[in-house]
Amino acid sequence: MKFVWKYVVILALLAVAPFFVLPPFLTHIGVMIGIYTTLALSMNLMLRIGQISFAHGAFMGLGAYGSALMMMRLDLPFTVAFLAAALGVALLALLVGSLFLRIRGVYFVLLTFAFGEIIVLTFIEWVSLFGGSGGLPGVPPPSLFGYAIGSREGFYLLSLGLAAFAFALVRTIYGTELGAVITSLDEDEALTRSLGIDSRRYRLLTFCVSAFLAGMGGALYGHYLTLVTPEDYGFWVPVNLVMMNVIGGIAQPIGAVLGALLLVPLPELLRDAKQYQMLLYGIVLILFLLFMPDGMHGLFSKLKGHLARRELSR
Amino acid sequence: MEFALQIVVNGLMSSLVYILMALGFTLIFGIMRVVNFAHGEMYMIAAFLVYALVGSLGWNYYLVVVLSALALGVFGAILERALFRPFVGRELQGMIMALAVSITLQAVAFILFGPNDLSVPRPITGVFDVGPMVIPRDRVAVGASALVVLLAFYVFMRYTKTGLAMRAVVQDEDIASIYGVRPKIIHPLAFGIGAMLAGFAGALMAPIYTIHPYMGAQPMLKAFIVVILGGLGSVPGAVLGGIILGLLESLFATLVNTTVATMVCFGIVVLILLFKPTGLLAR
Amino acid sequence: MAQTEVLKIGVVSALTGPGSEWGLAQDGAIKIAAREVNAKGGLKVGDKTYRIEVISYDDQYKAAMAVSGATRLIEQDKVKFIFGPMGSAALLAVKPLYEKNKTIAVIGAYTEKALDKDTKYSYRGFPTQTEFAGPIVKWLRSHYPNLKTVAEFEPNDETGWASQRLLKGDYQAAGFEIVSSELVERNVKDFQPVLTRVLALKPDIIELGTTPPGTSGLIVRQAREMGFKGQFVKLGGPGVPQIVAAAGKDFAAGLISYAAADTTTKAYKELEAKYAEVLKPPMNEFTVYFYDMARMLLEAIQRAGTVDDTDKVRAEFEKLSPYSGIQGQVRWGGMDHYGSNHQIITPVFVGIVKNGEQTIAGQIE
Amino acid sequence: MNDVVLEVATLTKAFGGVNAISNLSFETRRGEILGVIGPNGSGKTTLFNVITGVLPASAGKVRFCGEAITGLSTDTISQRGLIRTFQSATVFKNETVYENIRRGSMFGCIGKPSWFFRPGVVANGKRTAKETVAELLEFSGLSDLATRIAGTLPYGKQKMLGVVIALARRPLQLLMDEPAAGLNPTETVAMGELVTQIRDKREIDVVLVEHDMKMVTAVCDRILALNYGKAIAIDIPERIVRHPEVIDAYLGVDHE
Repeated sequence: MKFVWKYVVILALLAVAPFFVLPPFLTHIGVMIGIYTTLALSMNLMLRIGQISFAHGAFMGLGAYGSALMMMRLDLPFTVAFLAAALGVALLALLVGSLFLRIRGVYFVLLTFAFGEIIVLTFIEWVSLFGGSGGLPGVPPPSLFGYAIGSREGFYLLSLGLAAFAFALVRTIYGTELGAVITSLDEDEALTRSLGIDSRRYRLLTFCVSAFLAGMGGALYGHYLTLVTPEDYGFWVPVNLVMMNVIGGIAQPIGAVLGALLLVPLPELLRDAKQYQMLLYGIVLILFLLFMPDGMHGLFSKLKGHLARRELSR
Repeated sequence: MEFALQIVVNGLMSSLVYILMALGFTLIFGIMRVVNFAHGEMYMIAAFLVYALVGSLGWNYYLVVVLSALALGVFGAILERALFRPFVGRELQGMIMALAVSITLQAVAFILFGPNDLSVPRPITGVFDVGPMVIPRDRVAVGASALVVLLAFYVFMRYTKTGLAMRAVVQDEDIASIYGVRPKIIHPLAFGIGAMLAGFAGALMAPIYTIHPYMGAQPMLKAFIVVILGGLGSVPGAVLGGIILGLLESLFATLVNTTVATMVCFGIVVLILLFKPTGLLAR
Repeated sequence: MAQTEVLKIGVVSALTGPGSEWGLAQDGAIKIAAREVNAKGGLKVGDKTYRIEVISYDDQYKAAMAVSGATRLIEQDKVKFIFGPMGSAALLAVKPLYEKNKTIAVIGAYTEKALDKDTKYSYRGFPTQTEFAGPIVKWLRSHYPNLKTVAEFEPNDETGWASQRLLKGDYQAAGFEIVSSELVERNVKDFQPVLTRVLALKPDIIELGTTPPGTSGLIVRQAREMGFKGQFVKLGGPGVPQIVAAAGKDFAAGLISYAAADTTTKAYKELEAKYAEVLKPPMNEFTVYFYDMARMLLEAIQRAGTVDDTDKVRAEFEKLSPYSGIQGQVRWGGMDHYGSNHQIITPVFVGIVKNGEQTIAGQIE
Repeated sequence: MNDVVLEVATLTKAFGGVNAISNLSFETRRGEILGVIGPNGSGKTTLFNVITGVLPASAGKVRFCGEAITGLSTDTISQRGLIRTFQSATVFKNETVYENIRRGSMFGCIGKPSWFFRPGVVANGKRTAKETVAELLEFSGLSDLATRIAGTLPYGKQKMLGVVIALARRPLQLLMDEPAAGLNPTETVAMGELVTQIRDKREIDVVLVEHDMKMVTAVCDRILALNYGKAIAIDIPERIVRHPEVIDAYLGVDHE
């Protein structure tokens, strides 16, 4: 387990960063990177079973609305609301998953896209619960072990913790037999089933874990922004998450982290070139898709000499 | 329900435009297996061409409609050749590329034309009063031209050699290529024709509503619903899907509101994908 | 020349996408004021002279972008004075930042929740319907006695709801009858279905409220084509040029709208010329309000003799009322509605569209 | 009766009125290699897919080691020990040969996701996997290819690997779908020897559906001949080859 130490050291360095090194605004970006790493990792799970879900924006939204509403209306403590919201999303994934996961390929993408849009439109239409297009302002700040986390550094640590948890979770999943099963599901489902694997259950399990992470990412995002509005959870969220994985490299969970590290700050860094922001974003993605199908991680491993185990050629 | 007739008429008029968009979308998917999320941007580019050529340079509107459609046809072929060729058959990568193209085209339009809603002087104004119903003349003109384009497309697909080749590729590319159909030709052609159809829709609708860089999103969404209703890759399906969506949307938008109308349409899409993924007119 | 320092003023507002006409009005206004002051050698504050530098970030009318823009201004650029945001949702998300960091902000946004008794550092730089709707509706009642029923159209968001509630109250108070209140999604362009239902109720007036100008033009055109002969009124976010462009000159004729400025005056034309030097025309009428606010703020900073102590500046800022704006007296108010005098009260005009141009038919207050 | 392994009783499978299999009954005994032959469209593949749970049966029963498996899902049937191989070489193309075989062994132990709550399962799974892989590499002669990526192997070797993966699952009975398909003559002979060794050295019964008569007659103890979904005959190879109906239906008419 030598490499675990490598991660613990990096984590410690990152945790200390905002207090000494990072200027406040970069701490803000740090929080966003933490949240989007969690979300990118949740999409990495779906990419691994070859079923891109476009409902992940809505799952993120349900996490945000759930956690906020449970704190604001049922005044549950943050930890309870946060976890209950994420579990709620996972439960929803369980319910719809058994129906949806039978569908494969592009049809699954279109199905989850339609399902996600219905949820977002419900946020807009069901004004009494979700507050309509304006959403829910005044989302209370999280509080852990009794003291409220209001400061940006506090959020930074929370977000870093969430990202670390997500990375550890996905990493262990891929590390253990479960990883081998999930990967085989997409590589050759018929062979995997013929060896005795109940592929439906494993797909459902992956979908629920992925939805759980998306719910948590959404919940923290809502508390951080102190505002939950439907427009933040639409169709572009899963698109961005897929791009982060494509650019970072789908083969390994670290790819999702690299993708988040690169893409989250992009709009902020290009802030001054307002219109050119999206242009560069689009062109960067096109170039990556054409010339580096395995993303940056693929590039790094090529540079390190050993061929990336998996081409994106599946 | 005294305006039942008005609802039907409103619905049919929007159906024709939806069908035009859906045909392009389903052709590209049928042949290239690519869900073309950049389809809405073809519509948008054509609208901006109308704005630039008719609005600023004052060319004849009808000439510009044809010109912009052809321009989009060429642009579509070039797009396929340059960006989509490596992804033929690989649906997910193709889709992601389409998303990237969509972002880029929106950004370019934004830089060139800015964010605000622009308008184009309307070639046709006024209304037909038919009994209790009111039918805007320009919408009828758009409907008629869309019908003409649809018929031309149908004839092309049914009676020309290339049309036959395309339909063969939709069924099975490998077998088609055995019979001498060259995918290297058919793919850019399909993408081009798909983009041209969207271009037609965009140019025809440009004066009706306002023109802005993000105008492509809604029509693409509608084409997407229509194609799924009818069945991905199925041409008659796109026509049936277009009519269903147009009528349904008009009904709910009138009686309730547009949000609920869209929700109902998406609800049907979910049901169809779950229980009949190949759509109503399964191939 | 005394060694000049830099006074940074921030802008976080919708500079692209929907609602950007009003965001750019804020951005343009402070940039014009800054250019004028810098041309005269800079702002003398205490013993130093400051060159004004404007840093503007685009929030695309989205709350999340507004928060990150404001955070960057306050914490990275160390800005103490900010203009914007315009969107109600964006404002509600950002206001806690302003109050916590003691940043003086000249805000837009129609929602009544923007100002309350313990708002210290946020000031609303333009009148909202609470201020101008009532008087204009009364003006309408007296000049057009035969109009009885009203149908309301508003965008389906925070801004739209607040406006719908307020206008309903004002219209009913003035004796009008509200026959229908429609909420329309921002991206809807085809109003034929909803107009089919509304026109069947035979409204005399269609009130467009805070519907964005481009969309308002479409509603006007489609309603006229469907045989609506009645009166269009727009008591919210001005933008007559866009409405006329979308609806066409003849359909838009007669539209009565709340006008932020008399666009025929020499002062307005001069401002338009200055605007063209900082941003791409056309200039939105709101620029007038925020230009007055920008000059007022700079003067308050000068009087307070400090660029850091925002409490001192705040005190001076509130003392400057009444202040002679380029269209007449402006003063602070709003205590009875909001519990604090952070709402600017300005002269307001009633505009009528005649062959594509907006003419002023009346002035209020 | 206890040595009956696979029992098919009055099995019928109809596709819209057409009976691909009609009223078929047969059984296999322990330690036996049963061949199933028949011309195209005789119902061989349909039979294969019904037994492995890919297709639901229209009527009749399939029993494995005495328990009914009709209607069960493919993975449940596989859990019972009835493992199939595929007609085309089906391997995890992007994984090494070693990993392919390891997965065969591991997936056998974990099956359902509930293995999370039985920590021991994975531990001993890993232990047995290590031994199984080593032993199978030796048995199949693929040891020197262990680190190669499966997708890069020649077709014959990939097909061999497919069989070895199934063996890693420690099956009770192996159901082989045209093992000789796509192989050249030398590879077919090697495959035949492998099947015989599977029965002799590893006491695994085999049912193989096959076209290649040379292989079938050489390897199988008994052969079931099908035509239009019905059983024409079930007998030892020598007699089947001379059975008139089988010759008519399948081998072409050349009565001596």
